[in-house]
Order: sequence, then C-alpha cells, then structure tokens
Amino acid sequence: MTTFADYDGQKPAWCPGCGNFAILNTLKRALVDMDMEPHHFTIVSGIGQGAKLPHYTRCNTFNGLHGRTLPVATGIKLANHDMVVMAVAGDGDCYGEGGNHLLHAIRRNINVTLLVHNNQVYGLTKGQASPTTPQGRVTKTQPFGALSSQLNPMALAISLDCSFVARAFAGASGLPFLKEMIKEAVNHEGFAMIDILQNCVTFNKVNTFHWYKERVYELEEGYDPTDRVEAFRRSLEWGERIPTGIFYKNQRPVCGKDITPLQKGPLVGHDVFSVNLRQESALFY
Amino acid sequence: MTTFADYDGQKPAWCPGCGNFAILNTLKRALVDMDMEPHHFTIVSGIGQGAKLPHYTRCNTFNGLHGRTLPVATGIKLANHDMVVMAVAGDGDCYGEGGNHLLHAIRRNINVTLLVHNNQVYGLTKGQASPTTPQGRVTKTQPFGALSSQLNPMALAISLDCSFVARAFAGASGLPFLKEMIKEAVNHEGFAMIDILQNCVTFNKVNTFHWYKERVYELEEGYDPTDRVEAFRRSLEWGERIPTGIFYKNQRPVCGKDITPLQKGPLVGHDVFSVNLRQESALFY
Amino acid sequence: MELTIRIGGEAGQGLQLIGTVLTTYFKRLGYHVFTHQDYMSRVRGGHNFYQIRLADKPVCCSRQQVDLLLALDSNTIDLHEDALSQQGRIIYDSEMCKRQGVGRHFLYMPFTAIVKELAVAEVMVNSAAVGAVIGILGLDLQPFAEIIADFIGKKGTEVVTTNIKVAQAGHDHAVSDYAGLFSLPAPEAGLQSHILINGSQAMGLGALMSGCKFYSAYPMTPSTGIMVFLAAKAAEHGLVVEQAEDEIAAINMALGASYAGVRAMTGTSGGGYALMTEGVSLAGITETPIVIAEVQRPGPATGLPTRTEQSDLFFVLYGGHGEFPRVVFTPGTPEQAFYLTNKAFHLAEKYQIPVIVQSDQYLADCQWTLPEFAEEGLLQEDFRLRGQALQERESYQRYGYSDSGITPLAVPGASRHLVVVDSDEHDEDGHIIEDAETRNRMMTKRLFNKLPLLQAEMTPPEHYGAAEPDFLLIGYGSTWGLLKEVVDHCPPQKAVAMLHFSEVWPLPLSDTFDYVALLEQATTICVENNATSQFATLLHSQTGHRCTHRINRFDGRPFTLDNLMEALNDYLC
Amino acid sequence: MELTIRIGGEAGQGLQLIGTVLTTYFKRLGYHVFTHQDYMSRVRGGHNFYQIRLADKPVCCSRQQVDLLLALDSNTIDLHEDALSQQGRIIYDSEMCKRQGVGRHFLYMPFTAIVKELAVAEVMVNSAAVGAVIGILGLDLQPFAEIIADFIGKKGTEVVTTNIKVAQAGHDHAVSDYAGLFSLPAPEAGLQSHILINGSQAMGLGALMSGCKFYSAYPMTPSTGIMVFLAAKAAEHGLVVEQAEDEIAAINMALGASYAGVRAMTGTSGGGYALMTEGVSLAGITETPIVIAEVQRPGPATGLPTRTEQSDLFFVLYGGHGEFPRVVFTPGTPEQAFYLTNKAFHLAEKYQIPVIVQSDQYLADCQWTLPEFAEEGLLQEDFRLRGQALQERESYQRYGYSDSGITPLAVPGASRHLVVVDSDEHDEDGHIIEDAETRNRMMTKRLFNKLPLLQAEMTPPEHYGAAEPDFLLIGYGSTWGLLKEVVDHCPPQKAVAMLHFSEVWPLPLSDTFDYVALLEQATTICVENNATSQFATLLHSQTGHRCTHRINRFDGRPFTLDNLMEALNDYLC
Ligand SMILES: Cc1ncc(C[n+]2csc(CCOP(=O)(O)OP(=O)(O)O)c2C)c(N)n1
Ligand SMILES: Cc1ncc(C[n+]2csc(CCOP(=O)(O)OP(=O)(O)O)c2C)c(N)n1
Ligand code: SF4
Ligand code: SF4
Ligand SMILES: [Mg+2]
Ligand SMILES: [Mg+2]
Repeated sequence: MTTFADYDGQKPAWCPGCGNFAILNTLKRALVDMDMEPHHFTIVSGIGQGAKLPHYTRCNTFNGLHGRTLPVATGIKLANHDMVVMAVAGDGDCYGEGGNHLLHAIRRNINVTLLVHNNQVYGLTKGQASPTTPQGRVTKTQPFGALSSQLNPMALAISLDCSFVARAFAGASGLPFLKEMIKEAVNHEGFAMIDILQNCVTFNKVNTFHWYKERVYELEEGYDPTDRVEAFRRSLEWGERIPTGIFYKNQRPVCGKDITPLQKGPLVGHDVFSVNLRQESALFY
Repeated sequence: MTTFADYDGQKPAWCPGCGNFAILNTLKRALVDMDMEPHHFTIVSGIGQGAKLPHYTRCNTFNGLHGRTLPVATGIKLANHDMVVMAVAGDGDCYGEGGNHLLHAIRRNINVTLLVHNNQVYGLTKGQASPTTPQGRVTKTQPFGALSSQLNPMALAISLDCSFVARAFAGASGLPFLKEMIKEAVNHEGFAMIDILQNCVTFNKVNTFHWYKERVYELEEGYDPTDRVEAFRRSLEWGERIPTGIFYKNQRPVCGKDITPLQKGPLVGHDVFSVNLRQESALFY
Repeated sequence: MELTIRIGGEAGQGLQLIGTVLTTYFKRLGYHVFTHQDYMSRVRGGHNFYQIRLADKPVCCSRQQVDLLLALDSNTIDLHEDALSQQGRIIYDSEMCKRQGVGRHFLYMPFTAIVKELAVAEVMVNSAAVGAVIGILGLDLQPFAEIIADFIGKKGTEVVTTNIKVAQAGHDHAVSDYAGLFSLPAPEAGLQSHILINGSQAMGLGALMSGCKFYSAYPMTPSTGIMVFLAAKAAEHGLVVEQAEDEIAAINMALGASYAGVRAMTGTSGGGYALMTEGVSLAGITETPIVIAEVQRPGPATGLPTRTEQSDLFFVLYGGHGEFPRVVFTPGTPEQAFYLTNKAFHLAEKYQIPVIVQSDQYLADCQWTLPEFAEEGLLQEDFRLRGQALQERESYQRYGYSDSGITPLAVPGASRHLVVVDSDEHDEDGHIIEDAETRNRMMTKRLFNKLPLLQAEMTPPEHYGAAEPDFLLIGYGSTWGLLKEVVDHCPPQKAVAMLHFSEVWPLPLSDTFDYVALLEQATTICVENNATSQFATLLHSQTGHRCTHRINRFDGRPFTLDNLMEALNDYLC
Repeated sequence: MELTIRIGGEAGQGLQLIGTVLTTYFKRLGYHVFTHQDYMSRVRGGHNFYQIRLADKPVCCSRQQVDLLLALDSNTIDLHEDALSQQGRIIYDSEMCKRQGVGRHFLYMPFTAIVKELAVAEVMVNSAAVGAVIGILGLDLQPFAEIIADFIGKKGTEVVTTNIKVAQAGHDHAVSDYAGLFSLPAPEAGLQSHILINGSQAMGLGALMSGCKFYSAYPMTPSTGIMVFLAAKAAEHGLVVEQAEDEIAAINMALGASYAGVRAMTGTSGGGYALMTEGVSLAGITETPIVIAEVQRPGPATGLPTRTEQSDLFFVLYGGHGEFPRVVFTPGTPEQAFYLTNKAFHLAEKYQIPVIVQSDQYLADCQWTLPEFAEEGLLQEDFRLRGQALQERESYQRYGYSDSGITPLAVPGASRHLVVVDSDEHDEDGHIIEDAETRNRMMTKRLFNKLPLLQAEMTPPEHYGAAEPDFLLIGYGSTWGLLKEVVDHCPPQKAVAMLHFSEVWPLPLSDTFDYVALLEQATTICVENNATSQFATLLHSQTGHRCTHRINRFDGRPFTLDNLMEALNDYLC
C-alpha cells in the first residue's frame, strides 16, 4: 500500500494560496487510493505554474516544452502502453500554444489522462490573457480587453467526441469530487480530460476562489453522460452557475494496445535487433 | 460590372475531374454577382491542391505556408479592414497543420471568409490520411487504417461559437447553393467558415463525387441557424445522409473596425511617422 | 564617486518597485545610474535581487561588490553578506529577517515596527526601506513624494500620502541612527535631459518612432517587455498589439499585416524563435518586410527562463530553411537598441527582408541613464508604392526584376494593380513556377543582388580606447557597457581597446574602417555570454581572424566589471 | 558501355512505374543502373521525366545526353529533343504525341494501336512502351513477366497476363522495325547479390536494422518515402508509424517514445524541420536520443517542393536555441544512407543526443545498383539501463555526473527508480534548478564532456583518386557519385581527387587522416547544390582552409556528370 508520503516531492514554488496546492494534494490522494506506485506512472507536463507539478510529487517525469505535453504523452503511451500516463498543463499551455495537439489527441483517443490547471490566465508569465480569459478583460498586453471569446473546453472536447470530458473545481468543496474524477479518468480506457478551475491569487483577481465557489455545482444525479447533444447543451452553461462533473463519456476505439504493432505487448519490451537484413532487402534484389 | 473573364488566372494544375474546378468556378460566379473587383479582395492560401486556387483567378494573393492561412489573413484584415479577405485551405492545411489557428481565428472572430477544400485526404502529397479521413481507412502511411476518428468541422466550429458555419458540396447540384453561401459568408460580419466537400479523383476512391452526391441534402427550410444546440445536433449527422447549408450563425462582436486602434480607419491609411519622440519619452525623464 | 546598492528578497515582496523608485529618485537627483536584475522563474518566494549602481559619471555595467545591501529577508543576508565591500553595510529589520545581525556592518532598521506604529498595510515596509536608504545616504527625501505619486498615483492620493509618511519615518530613523555613514557628494547638475530607460523600453520606443503599426507576439520572458510597452501606446497611436495563439501565428500575422502595407514586428525569445523560423524563411522568399526582436535567455529548451545568455547568435543567422538575405543587429545599450530598431524597420522595408534585432534578458531589463534620444538621428522614409505613383503605373509586378534586386513594394488594394506573393518559387508576377531559368533569376534578384547593398549598409564596429591597442577586447550585443568600463579601468600603459559589433550580419565591410587590420595587430580577447564563442567563430569565418583568447560565461548571469577584470588578468600581460 | 534512357510525359501517365519496371529489368539482367527523377509539384499534367543510365560497370550519377528518349507526350519531344546524343533516338507514338516526328532519330511505335487492337485498357500503352524499349535494345522480354507480377501482382493475374501480352506486342513491333539499332553487350553476370535501392529506402532499412520502433512524421516531400517504407514494415516488425498532426507533434511524440525506452525517429524536409527545432533543443537539454531525417528540397519556404538542393546545412548545424551537442551526417549514396542511419541510432543512444541525417530529393529518389548491405557492418548495441542491472542499483539519477558526460539511460517503469527529465536546467535528479554552479556543471556534462568524444567518433572524409592531387574536388552529401565519376573521367595526368564528407558535424579530427594537409596542398574546388557554398564556409571556419574555387547549382536540379565536367574545365588547368 502506498501512502501520502510516498508522493512527497520538491517544495512547491507556487504562491501561498494558489489553487495548485489543492490539485497537487488531491492528485496524491487519488494516487494513494489507487495504490499506484511512483514508478508505475509518468507525468508529462509543459511550462507554466501548473506544469511544475510533477516535480512536487514523485513519479517518472517528462517536463517538456510549453504547449507540447500531449504529443510527448502520446509517444510514451505508444512506446509503453503498460505505463500509466498523465499530462498536466495550464490553460495557456493546453488551449493556447498546444491547441492543435489537444484536437488531435482527442481524435486519436490515446489512453492518457489530461489535467488542465485552468486559472483563466497566464500565471508564470505574469498575467496575460489566456484562451479561457473572459472576453474584454484588460491586462497589460490586452489594453482594449481580450479580443477573443472565452474558450469553452467542455464544448470543444464534446464536439470532438472526446472519450471522457469533465470539469472540476480546486476548492475544498470540490476536492473529494475531483479525487474520484481523477481515479475514474485514469481508469477510463481512452483519452480523458479534466479541466480544473483553479484560482490564481496573484494574477486573476476576478475569478477568485470565492467567485468559483459561489458558482460551481455538481451535475445532478441522473445526468446521463452518454448523451452527446445533452452534454453539449450543459457545456454551454457558464456564468451565475457553473456545472462540474463528468459531462460526457464514450467507449470509442482507443489508439493503444489493440493496434497491430502493439498486440505483441509494449514496444519497449520487444527485441531490438531481431530483424533479418537479407529478408527485409528481398524487394531490392 | 465585373464579368467572369475578369477573374481569369493561370491555367489550373489540377487533375481533370477534380472537384476543385467547380469550387473555383463557383467562387468566380459569386464574385461576379458581388461585382467585386479583383483588387478589392485578397485571397490567402496555404499549401495543398486547393490552396493553389488564387493563382487560377485574379486577385491580391498571399500564398503562404502550409497550415498558416488564418494568421496571415488575420494580419491583413487588421492592417486593412477595408480589404475583403478570404482564406482558402485544404482539410490537411486547415484542420491538421493549422488546427490551432482555426480555433483561435474562430474565437477572435476576425471578419474573414474561410473556404476549406475538404477532399478528406492529403492530395498534393499523394494520398495520406487527413483529419477528415474516416477512421480505419488504409493508406500507404496508415497501414492499419487511420487511427484517429474523423474530425467533424461543423461540430468543432459550433462548439467554438463560430460566427458563421456552413457546409457545401462541390457538385453540380450543390453549386448554386455554394455560390449563394459564399456571397452570404463574405457579407457576414465575422468569421465565416464553409467546409466544401470536394472529390479527389486520384487519391480518394471512396468519397467520390457520386458518394457525396447520393448523400448530401440541404438543410430544410425553416431550419433555425441561430439555435446552437440544435445546430450541434444536426452537425453530428454524417453517413447515409449528409446535411449541407448554413448550420449556425451569430452576431457576436467582431475583432475589427470597432476596436480602439482601428476606429480612426484602417491602419494602412494612418500617418506613419507622426509620433513625437519627446512626448513618448516623458515617462523616462 | 560610486556606490552599489543591492536589494534582495523574495519574489512578490515588491523588490522591483523599490528598485525602480530608488533608481528614479537617484536619476532625478542627478546621479548616473545603472541597474540590473536577478530574478527566478516564479511569482512568489525564492530569491531575487535588484542592483543599483550610482555614480557622478556615466556607468554602464554592474559591480561585484555591494556597498549597501537592503535585506528584505534572512536569505538575502546569507547569500550576499560575502559580497559586501570593505565599507559595506546591511540594512535589515530583525523582525522581517527573523534574526539578529552580528557585526558592525549590520544596520538595524525597524521597518515592521514603523508600519505597525502607523497602523498601515504591511506592504508599506517597502516605503520605510526606501526612506531609510535615502536617509542613510544623507539625501533629502523630498523628491520621493513626486516619484511615488508617479508610480502608484492611480491607487489614489491617500495611498500616496501614507507611503510618504512611512518613508519619512524610515528616513527619520536612518538619519537619527546612522547619519554620516555614507556621505554622497552632490551630483552634477543637468541630467534633466537624460532619460532612464531599459533595453525593452528602448526597443519599443524605437518601433513606435519607426512607424510600427502592428505588433503580434506570444508572451515569453524576457521579450514581453516590448509588447507591454507597445500595448500601452496602442490606443493613442492607432497601433494593433495582438497576442497570438502561438509564435507561429505571431509571425504569420505580422507578415500578413506587412503584406497589407503596414510596418509590422514580432518579438520572442529563443524557444519562440524556433517556432518562427519557417515564417522567417517565408519572409525571405516572399520579400515581405518584418522586424523580429529575439530576446535571448539561457537555453537549451526552457533552460533558465528569467536569466541571460548570448547563445542564439548562430540560430538567428541561420534559422530558417533555404537561402535568403537577412540582417541581424545586436545592440549593446538601450540607445543602440532604440536606433537599431529604427534602422531595422528602415532596412526591412527598403530591402523587403526580415531584420532581426537580437537582445537578451540583461539588456532588456537593465536601466541606464542616457542622453535623451534625438528625432534627427532617425531614419524615417516611407518606401511603399501607393497613391498616385502606383495608380498611374501601367502595370505592376510584385517581383519585377531590377538591378538592385528591389522591386517597388506596392500596397494591395491601393490601385487596380494586384499584389501577388508566393511561398513557392515564382515568376515576376508572383505565380508559381518550376523552371530552372526563372529560379536562377529570382535567386539572383532576391539574394545575390541585395547582399552587397546590405553589407554596405552595415556600420563598422565601434573602436573605443587605445588607438593602437596591444589588447583588443571583442564583443557584440549586451556586453558593450562592460567592455567599455573595462577599457576605462585598465591602466593606460596597457593599451587596451574595445571593438564592439552591434551590426553583425552581414558583417560590415572594412573599407571605411579597416577593423580586420586592427584585429590582426593586437592580442584579441573575445568576451561572450555563452559557452561556445559563437561570435569569435563568426568573426573567424568571415574575416579569417582567430581570436587569441576567449572568455565565456554561461551560468545565466551577466559579467560584472570586477569578474571580467579578474578573468582578464591572465591575458593582459 | 553505357546508355541513357529518359522517359518523359505528364504526371499521372505512369512514368514512375515504367521507369521502375525498366530499371528493375535491367538490374535483374545484370546491368548496373543509376536513375534519377525530375517531377513537378502536381498530380496530373505538367511535365516529368525519369532517367535511367545503364552500364556494364557501376554508375553513380546522371548524364546530360540521352540515347533513348521515350516520349509519352508531345511536350517531351519539345523539351528533350536537344538532349539527344549523336546516336540518340526518340521512341514515340504519333497518336499519343499528336504529331509526326521528322527525322531519322524518330522511332515511331504504335502503342495506342496495340492497345486498341488488343482491346485492353488505355493505360496499358505503358507496357507496350516498356516492351518496345526492351525490344529496341535487342533484349529478351522474358524477365519482364516476373517483374510486372512483382509490381502489380496484387491487381490479379489477369491484369498481369494482359500487360505481358501488350508488352510482347510492343516488343515484337520494335524487334521487327528497329532490330539492331542498339545492340547492348551482354551484362557481366553476378549482380544477383546486388540490390537496387534508393536513398529513402536505404534510410528506412537502416532504421529498421537499428531497432527503430517508433517513427512519427508529418508528410512532406521528399521525406515521405522513409515513412512509407517503414509503414509497410510496421505490422511485421512491431513498429509504430504514426502520422502526427504537425511536425511539432512529430518530434515531440518521438521524444516521448524515446524517453519511454524505444528507439525513435522522425523525418521531414526543411519547412518541417523549422517547426522541429524547438524539439531538437529539447532533445539537447533533456539528453533524449533521437534520429531525425532532414531531406532537403529547394527553399526558402515552399520553394520548389519536388526538387533538390543542399541548402539546409547551416540550418541543421545551428537550428535550435541554446547550446548542446548534436551530430550531423550527410550520406552520399544509399549505402552510406543505410550505414549512417544505423550509426545515427547508435550515437544518438550512446551519447543521448539528437542526430540528424541530412539527405535531399536527389539522394532520396535516385536508385543505384549496389553490393548488398551486410549485417556485420552494423552497430547494434543496446545502451539502455534496464532489467536487473537497473533494478539492483541503489539509486538512480537521470543526470548523474560522470567524466564522459554520459549518464546511464534508464527505462522508466522498468524498476522502482524514477526517471525525471526536464526542459529547464536541472540537477542530477532532473529537477528544476536556477543556481549558477549546477548550471555550469550541467553544461560541462552535457556539452563540453561529450564534444571531444563525439568528434572522435566521426569518420574522416573519403579521399578517392590521385593520392597527391593537384586538384581536389570537395563535396558532401548527395554529390558523392558525381564527384567520383568526375574523378574517373579526368585524365590521370591532371592528378584529380575527390574529398567527400559524409560525417560533417562535428567535423572529423585529422589525426588518423590529415585531410587538412591534403586540402592545403591542392587547388580545391568545392561543389555544392546550393547558392552560398555553405560547406565551403563550414570547412573554412573549422579548418581554416579557404577553397580555391566554388561551383554551385541552385536551380533545383542535380549536377550531371557532363555539366560538372564542363564547369570544371575553367579550373582544371
Ligand atoms: C514556446 C514558448 N512560448 C512561450 C513561453 C513562455 N511561457 C511559459 S509559461 C507560459 C504561459 C503560462 O500560462 P498557463 O499555461 O496558463 O500556465 P499557468 O502559469 O497559468 O499555470 C508562457 C507563455 C515558453 N516557455 N515557450
Ligand atoms: C510545414 C509543412 N509540412 C508539410 C508540407 C507538405 N504538404 C504540402 S500540402 C500537404 C497536405 C495537403 O493536403 P490538404 O491540405 O488536404 O490539401 P489538398 O492537396 O488535399 O487540397 C502537405 C502535408 C508542407 N508544405 N509544409
Ligand atoms: S501566479 Fe497564480 S497560478 Fe502561479 S503560483 Fe501564483 S497563484 Fe498560482
Ligand atoms: S490529387 Fe485530388 S485534389 Fe489534387 S488535383 Fe488531383 S483530384 Fe484534385
Ligand atoms: Mg494558466
Ligand atoms: Mg485535402
């Protein structure tokens, strides 16, 4: 059995009061629940505040480039499908710089769990608008307010028929819920995305902890996460009331162990130098 | 009054029978109808078969990089909002390499008309799967069939609250419809996207002209393109029956002439060297 | 007379405000200042510092030793106590630092107590500290009032008044407890026509004065300062500053805007530049003017994101596939950053090429007191073909051949003439071609014809110091101030000089100033803030001169005057 | 004895099949062949050609003059009639070409009529043409049957039989009308152990034999051939070939796979490489092995997408921000492409660095007859730390210091030890750091320690021809065959030799073979398929040698033996 302490990592460099702490701790609790040993999973992250997370726990880590978590995670999962792979990214990381990879990771339906630390702002670079920043918000680089509409990650993922689409809130009330969601996402076969609403005490003075707390609620019991159109409808709710929970799931084919070259087991276990040159050259004679 | 001949360009390098010819001619007809003089509009295109289009008519042209039409179009429109700007791209160009720009051009709601020549394949590079290739289709680079699900451009655009979302078919029956659609898209204030189903006689032997012809139909009279959830529902139809028409429209704020720096008119008309150095340096003294 | 003040503490403690307020204070009083910043890639906690060097004559680099250390936390004492000069003192508050300083060099100041006593917000300890520093230096607090109003005035007059009160209390304590410790001579009068500016601001100002109308970028330290500067000017000057979804979009938007007829710029750091190189190549073949600020930080990849390095020289010289002309500037001072950004716009439009202005975190963030910039020195020529001149032409071909390789740059939509540009090889009209002959002619037009003209535009390197040097310090980019002061500090009998390159590609001709001869006659020492001596390699490959010695620093920190002097000791003999 | 056949027509007419079938036919008969292709960036129409040079001894470049021109359309006659050699003939069908050829050199053949007569599909004219070519050369049609079955067998036996019938008819016509026109001497026996292979296939095969398990790429001419080759092998060998959404994803996926413990590769051309350079830099700081095929085409930007050029040398040497070690190979033949791809995987994993194998459209598409490759020449060593060796370690640090700079490369998940890699500067454990000392140590480990080891791994250039040359032809990459034949064709009294570099970065040491001395003693002529003599510049900057002359071609076409001989005339005196 693993314990919370098994996941002790470096000391976080986050601001006191930052929502990232709650996400980190909840992730650790979920890992304890799943009894997942640190070497059994890999966290891939990009660059941003949230993306520093893997250093603050213990796990195999690929802390790569800003925006490029999902391709790296895809490569890892295809090379070793026995490895549990998670990706951790910020809203800028994942919906801005890395937007194209999100589209295609969803389409590919790789068996990876994506946690988006969505603080609706670029934290590490000090407060510019991110794709989830509400339209019109003024920042130092958006002097006339953000010109673009706020990206709706739930609607986007549902439109792409994402295999598992959820939203959570990194506040005390939401944490047990987030923990269960993470476990379900990790156990889900296919691409699972959880957009986590997270306060940034330093650069987002509007969507504060309390702002979220007053608005978030859980999708009601009986909500049917397999109805794509209904999921889409609910994904459009944002304002006075913000639903959290699993919006949508499906069981579509996974790009993973069933594809031909992986049927003999993870690539990483295959023999390396087993190809016969003469045989492979046959067509050249 | 402009005439069809005013839009005569270079001789197309397309394969005989390619759907691109119909798109080109229909575009020219729409231009005649709108009486748009060649120097009054700019076509931005990427790299691919469809993307060669601007050379085959007469217009201001920026034939740029594969995948990068929309940022270029955005720059042009912001620099000169009196210019009519269209972007022409392939399905690979726009949904593959350029996927991220599509997301953000839609969010930005720049007043540009995007025509996607969607032949469900990479034509110019000789037949690899594109994002709109049906899952499972075998090609020389997809030996186990395309691993990803087929991208649904209508659903994607609607999820992003795209200002104008339409699908057309580049076959005789669809052309008058396409022509009207192009005119409406160009006249629409905001980002307008038309995904045009186009046969590729050389590399797509499944989704042929006849395949499309048997399936496409027009959205019924009375269909309400302002109902986003309903639009989403209809966007999911694909198979025996494929709807064409304007799926969705809205009037959300445009990133254009109303934003502060453009209120004095297009940037291109502003004085260039009018800034007073001493005044701008005030804060440094 | 000179003095170095270092302010240390955690991210989020307000070091930058303290530093800037103090620097502005000194500047307005008439002191020359030079500041540099050392900060971590985090928003709160950790350890940052802000260093101010003030003097009665121009200064342009940092010193190793500190005369006055303002410690806002205990860590600062641990990390910097060793850096104190012989007369050095540490100003600290035992309550803030949670420790007692032992030794004569500790100057205790009750910042927390002041704040408590006055019953004001805790963050105001910073004003107490500023007041104390001013007091210890025996200077008048008066000018502080105006400055603090400039900086935080928009928070309301009450906040301003309270801060002044707190600063006064800090000042009073310092004067009563430590009067006369440091007595600064009165500064030379007449810095009113000087400005206090850093490299980012200078580049932004240079762009603004060059008619830049469009700036698209994706945030990336340490380049974001330029965007912030221009964004603040956007409303007034009708300038579009757009944050793109990524760097690829940033450069392609700028190219679109440029094609449409406005002067356009983008900026980023090395990682973002990597994503832009395809666009640079696009600018090359389409002959679309563009200015790109590449503000370096230590790599590879994310590296040390808030620190400094000069390691992307070769990358900007050669980044992008295929062969096309480009110009690369490497300013060494905010003044050069200003004028070279202007020259970049000028050459970009004149020759229809990409021009890269390469800077780094050090240059971007360091503040200098400099004589105000002059409008007369600016290149302000509009090369566009439009209006009547365009309308009256019988025909127009975007890539019409000419001896200079330059085809007039028509604005699309400004006449009936069409403007067709193409990323494929093209004919004079801009349409796709594949034949060998047209290809050869276009390569000649675009590349061979323009290259000699560009080279002739480049200003030769700056020679400073001994006219016939035995030792020649070679540098480029942000080391200008450092090398200059080293030259000033070397004994005259050593015959030391500096040769500084701020226009590095194409490397300037040596016809007006035969710098190659100068190189050959001296012991040359190339000083670079990188590991592989990229500039020395470039110099060798272009001039044949192999530098005698190389001094490199690549730990993310800038050289200081003292550590470079020390490193030079081995060679200056 | 040698003969050049050129087959010209429109895209979509099946030139490539005709060419490959004929080439295979000649090879199986025992002739040496060399082919090259010239095609436009379109799928139908335009003008393409396929050129086959066959001989009774090895040939490795193309000739300018054509002995047999198979014209599938009228345009071909217009474009290539001038290229005919003195004995040259044009095979054409007046119906297909819609014209009558005037002159003794026109050999009319009724391809269309044959097809009509036999009432088979029109496309079968191609088989008639193949049969005719074989007939005119006085060769036996027999082997064709087997070959056509190999190529189109999967379309069913009926199609195959019909094609044979049509070819027979073409052959009969040729034999009856033009017997004895060209009488080829019987080929030397014993090419059974030779292979007919192009550069793309050789690189694919090299990757397969090196244990490559993961190839992610985005289609881009002329690199796609490698992907197609590997995709065809994927099912049998448990190899994942994934088409990424863009080149950025392609390299990051490959890095992910490599991190996870499998040998990974990506491939692209210049424009795609531009998008990959940030990932190359990431491989650099994370020390993740990766092999990248960069298959060049003429730039800038889209340029001439289906043609050839050597213009990205500096880009691959310096592409990517920051400073890190890398290796660049530039194979000159399919054989070198095969073995250097293998060496690339070997060095990438041994030193945990990015290795770039740079090729171009010419090398990618040209087919050569070569002695079969040998397994013994392959480097097959598994450097990964896993299994018991890993499990039994007490601890593991991904970036633990060592004298060589190399830390054992552990496979994540293969033990309780964690594998932590970071794009930020990091400590031995892989966690983010910002201090100067660790930075310096990591730069030393990663860069300075590995550089000399890498340089020692590089094989010196190949010296061919006169031992003490007066004239030294210098080249790198795909010009190998050309330079070799030029040497062979030069009169021995001229003392001409070739110095060819296939391992260009770091440039090999000159301790085992003092090639710098060789350079210095000869008149050196650097031959490059680019405009700016990048290799000559590199050679100069690394060795100090400045080439005496430079010959460049940058119109998208390869040099031929004849036009290079001509260009050389000016210098070989
Ligand atoms: C290619 C590239 N562009 C830009 C950056 C600079 N950068 C680092 S983090 C970041 C955004 C951070 O925002 P987000 O992803 O939302 O993460 P947060 O800090 O808010 O958690 C940016 C723009 C970079 N590292 N690399
Ligand atoms: C950066 C880059 N990557 C790849 C390519 C090669 N390429 C050219 S067109 C194309 C895809 C064409 O497909 P699509 O966009 O669907 O257009 P179509 O030819 O089908 O009309 C690709 C991959 C390129 N030119 N640039
Ligand atoms: S800046 Fe915001 S997101 Fe970053 S650590 Fe601080 S509170 Fe958290
Ligand atoms: S390959 Fe397909 S898309 Fe391209 S021109 Fe031919 S038919 Fe049209
Ligand atoms: Mg964020
Ligand atoms: Mg397509």
